[in-house]
Amino acid sequence: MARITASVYTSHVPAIGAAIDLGKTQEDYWKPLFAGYDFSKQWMKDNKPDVIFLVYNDHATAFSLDLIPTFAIGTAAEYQPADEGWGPRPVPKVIGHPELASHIAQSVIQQDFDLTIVNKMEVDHGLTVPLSLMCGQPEAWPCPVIPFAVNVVQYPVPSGQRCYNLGKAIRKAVESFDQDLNVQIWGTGGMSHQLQGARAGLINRDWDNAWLDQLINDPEAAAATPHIDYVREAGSEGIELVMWLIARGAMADVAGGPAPKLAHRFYHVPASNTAVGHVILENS
Amino acid sequence: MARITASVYTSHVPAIGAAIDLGKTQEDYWKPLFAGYDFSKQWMKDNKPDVIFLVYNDHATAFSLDLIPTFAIGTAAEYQPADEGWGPRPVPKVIGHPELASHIAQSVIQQDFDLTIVNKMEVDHGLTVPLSLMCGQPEAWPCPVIPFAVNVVQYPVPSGQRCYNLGKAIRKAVESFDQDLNVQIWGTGGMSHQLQGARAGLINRDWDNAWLDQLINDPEAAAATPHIDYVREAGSEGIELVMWLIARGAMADVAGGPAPKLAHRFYHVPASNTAVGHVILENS
Amino acid sequence: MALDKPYKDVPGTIIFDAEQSRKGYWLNQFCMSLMKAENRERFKADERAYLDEWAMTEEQKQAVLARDLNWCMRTGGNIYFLAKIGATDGKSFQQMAGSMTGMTEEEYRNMMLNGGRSAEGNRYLGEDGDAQPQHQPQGSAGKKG
Amino acid sequence: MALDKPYKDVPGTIIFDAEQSRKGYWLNQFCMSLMKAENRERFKADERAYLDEWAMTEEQKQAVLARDLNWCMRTGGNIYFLAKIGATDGKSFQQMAGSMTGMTEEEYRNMMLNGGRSAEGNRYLGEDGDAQPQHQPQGSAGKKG
Ligand SMILES: [Fe+3]
Ligand SMILES: [Fe+3]
Repeated sequence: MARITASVYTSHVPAIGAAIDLGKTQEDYWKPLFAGYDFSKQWMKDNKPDVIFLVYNDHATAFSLDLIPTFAIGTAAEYQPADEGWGPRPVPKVIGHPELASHIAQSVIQQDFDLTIVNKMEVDHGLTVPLSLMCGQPEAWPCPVIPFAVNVVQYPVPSGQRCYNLGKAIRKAVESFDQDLNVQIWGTGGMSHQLQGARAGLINRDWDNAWLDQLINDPEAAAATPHIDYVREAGSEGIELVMWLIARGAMADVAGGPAPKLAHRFYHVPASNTAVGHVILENS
Repeated sequence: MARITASVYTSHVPAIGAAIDLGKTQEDYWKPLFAGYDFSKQWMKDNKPDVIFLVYNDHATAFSLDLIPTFAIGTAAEYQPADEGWGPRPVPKVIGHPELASHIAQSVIQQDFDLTIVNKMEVDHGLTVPLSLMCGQPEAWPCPVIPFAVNVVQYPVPSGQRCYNLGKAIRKAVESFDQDLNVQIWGTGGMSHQLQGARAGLINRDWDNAWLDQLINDPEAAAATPHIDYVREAGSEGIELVMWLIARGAMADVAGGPAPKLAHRFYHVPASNTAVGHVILENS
Repeated sequence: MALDKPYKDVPGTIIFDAEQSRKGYWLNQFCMSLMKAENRERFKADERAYLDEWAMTEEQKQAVLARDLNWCMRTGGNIYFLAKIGATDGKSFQQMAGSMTGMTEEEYRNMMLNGGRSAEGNRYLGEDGDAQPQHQPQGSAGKKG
Repeated sequence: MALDKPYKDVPGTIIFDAEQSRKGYWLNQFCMSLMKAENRERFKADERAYLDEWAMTEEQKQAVLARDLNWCMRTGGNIYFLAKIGATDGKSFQQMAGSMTGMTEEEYRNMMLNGGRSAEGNRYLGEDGDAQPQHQPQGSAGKKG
C-alpha cells in the first residue's frame, strides 16, 4: 500500500531559481535564505521518497486565458521545464508517475473533485524552484513527481476549505494504491507577497507566522481563512497559500491519526518581493 | 434577476445532424424522428429564451487526451462548429454570453465545483445537433448559448449525483445574476446506445423509459443511478445521460418549488445506433 | 486495495479508463490529427508514411491499416477518436459500429430498425446473449462458422 | 444580487477576476506569445508592428510601449502575463514590481531588505498607509511633488 510519509511546504519565488542557476547562493543577499534549506537538503537524502506529489500553481505558463483549470493533475510520463521569458531553467526534466497519478485522478474524481487530467504540459518555476531548494542541483531529480496545478491566477480561486478537503481525498487515493510507495506531498507558493500596483512589496511577518502556527497545530482554522484575509493581510499573491492546505489536508492527523512531527520550520524576508516560509511535517 | 424557465433534454446523435444538413429529414427512415420535434420547434418560437445554457459532451474534438476537463464552461464571445472529420457542419456559429457565463463560473466555483474556464473552443455535434433539432435551419441561432462540456469520454466521469448537485449550484448562480434574463438549460446526449465492440447497437427501450419516468417525477432516484447501471443497461455510451441530470438539478422543484410541467415527451428508436429521448419541462 | 472497476464483466465492451488511455495515447492523438483536411489528404496519400510520423506501436499501426476497430480498441483506441478514421474514409458512425460486430452493413442496419440489440443475456459475461464472446462474429460472418 | 467582490476596497490592488480577464484577454495573450524566443526577437525588432498583430486596444498597446505596468493592469493585464514583457526586457520580478510603486529600484530594494511594505494603513482604502492613492507615487518621485 502506498502511504504519505511527510509533507513539505515552501515558497517558490522565481528569483530563488535564478540565484541557484547563476551560482549566487553564497552572496550576502541569498546566504541566509539558502542556509534555511541546509537541513532540508539533508532531510531529503535521509528520507528519499519514491514519488513527490507536488502542488503548485502555473504562472501563465502552461495555461493561458484560453483554458483555466481549477485543479489539474499531470498524468504524463515527463514534463519539460518551461521558457517563462528568460529561457528555460537549466534543471533536469521532471519524470512523472503516470500509474499513481491516474489512480489518484480516478479516486479523487469519484470523491467529487472535478479535476482536469493533463497529459502534455511544461512546468514553470512554481514546480521547479521547490525541487531546487530541496534537492540542490542534481543531474536528475531524485524521484518521479506528480504535478498538481491549482488556479490561483484568475478569480475565483478555490477556497482554502476546498483545498483542505481535496488533501483528505488525495490521502485516501494514495492509500488505495496497490504498490508499496513512500509518497511525499508538497504544498508550495506564498507566503506574504504582492507583485502589483502601489501596494507591491507588502510583507506581513506577524500574520505569516500566526498562519504557520495554525497550519501546523490547528489546520482546520488555517483552512477557514477566507480569501479576502489573504489579500488584505498577505498581499494579492499571498493567496497562493491555499495550496499549502492541500498538502496539510493529506496528513494523517486530519484523518484521526497522531499529530505530525515538526521536523523543520524556517522563515525569511526577503527573497525578491516575497516572504519565504518553509515547514516539514512528518507522519509518525 | 435572471431565472431558469425551462429545461430541455435531447439526444445529440451525429447522424441526425447529417440528415438535416443533407436534406433527408422527410425520408422514411428519418420522418418519424423529426416529427417528434415538430412540437419542440414551435415551443422554441413561443418560448424564446434570452440565453441557453447547453450541457453536452465533447467527443474528442476540442479536447484531446492532452487535457481532459471534468467540467468546462465556455466564457468566450463565440464558438465555431468543428470539423470532426467530415468537414464542419454548415450551421451558424454559436454566439456566447461571456458576462453570464463568467458569473456562473464564479458562483459555481465558490460552491465547490472545480470548473475549467474555456475562452477558446470549437463545438462539435454534441452542441450543434440539439440546436438544429430545436431550431431547425435558421440563418443565426435564436439566442446566445453558454457551452458547458462534461467529460463522459475517459473514465472516471462525474457521478450522476455530482451532476445533479451541479445543476442545483447553476440554478443559484443564474438567480444571482443582476440582469433580467430568461434562461433555458438543456441536457443532451443518450439515451441507450453503444458504439463499440461486439455489443454495439444495444438499445434498452424499457430501461430508457423507466429512467425518463424517474427523471421527470423522481429526479433524486434518477441521480442515484450508479455508472455501472448505465453501462450494463443502456450501453457504454448511455453514460451520457448523466448530463441530463445537470439540467434537471437546476429546476425549481429541486430547490423546494412546484413540480415542473411536462410540456413534451418523445422517444424513438433508432437514429443510427441510438435511442432518441426528448423531454421538455417548464418551471411554472 | 485497488480501485473498483465493476465494468470489467460487461461482454463485448471496453471501458476507456486511464489504463486504456495511457495505452492508446498516440493512437488516439494520431486520430485527432485527422480533424484537419490537409492531414486527411496526407494520410490518404500514404497511410503507412503518415502513421510512421506517430509514436504508435507497430500493432496499433497494423490495426489502423486493417481498419479493424475492435483491434484498435484493444490497443487503447477510443471510439470517438477512432471515428476520425472512419470519417476520413467517408463512413458513418453506423457503419463503424456495425463493423465491430461481424455483421454486414445491412444486417446491422436491420437490427437497429428492429429495435436494436437486446440487453437480455448481454449484461454480464457468461450469459448467453448475442454479444457474448462465444457468439462472435455475429451475422452472416458468424453463421458461416 | 450580484456576486460579492470584497476585494474592491484594498488600496493599490487590482484583483484579476473574470471581468478583468475579459478586458485584458488579448493583452495577456500577446504577453504569452513572448514565451517563444523567436517572438521575443520579432517584438524587440519592431514593437509596434508586433503589437499590431494582436486584437488589443490602442490603449493597451500604448501601455505596453510605455512599459507602464500599472496602466497595463488597468486595461486588464495580469502580472504573471505582463512578466513576460519584463523577461523580454531582461528585468527581474523585483524590478517589475518596484516599477509600479514610483520608487527607484534602489528604494524598492531597500524597502524589501528592511522587511517589506507594512500592512499597517494599507488594508482598506481610506486609511493612511504608503500604498493609498493619496500617497502616490512613492519614493523620491513622490517626494518631489
Ligand atoms: Fe507563485
Ligand atoms: Fe454524444
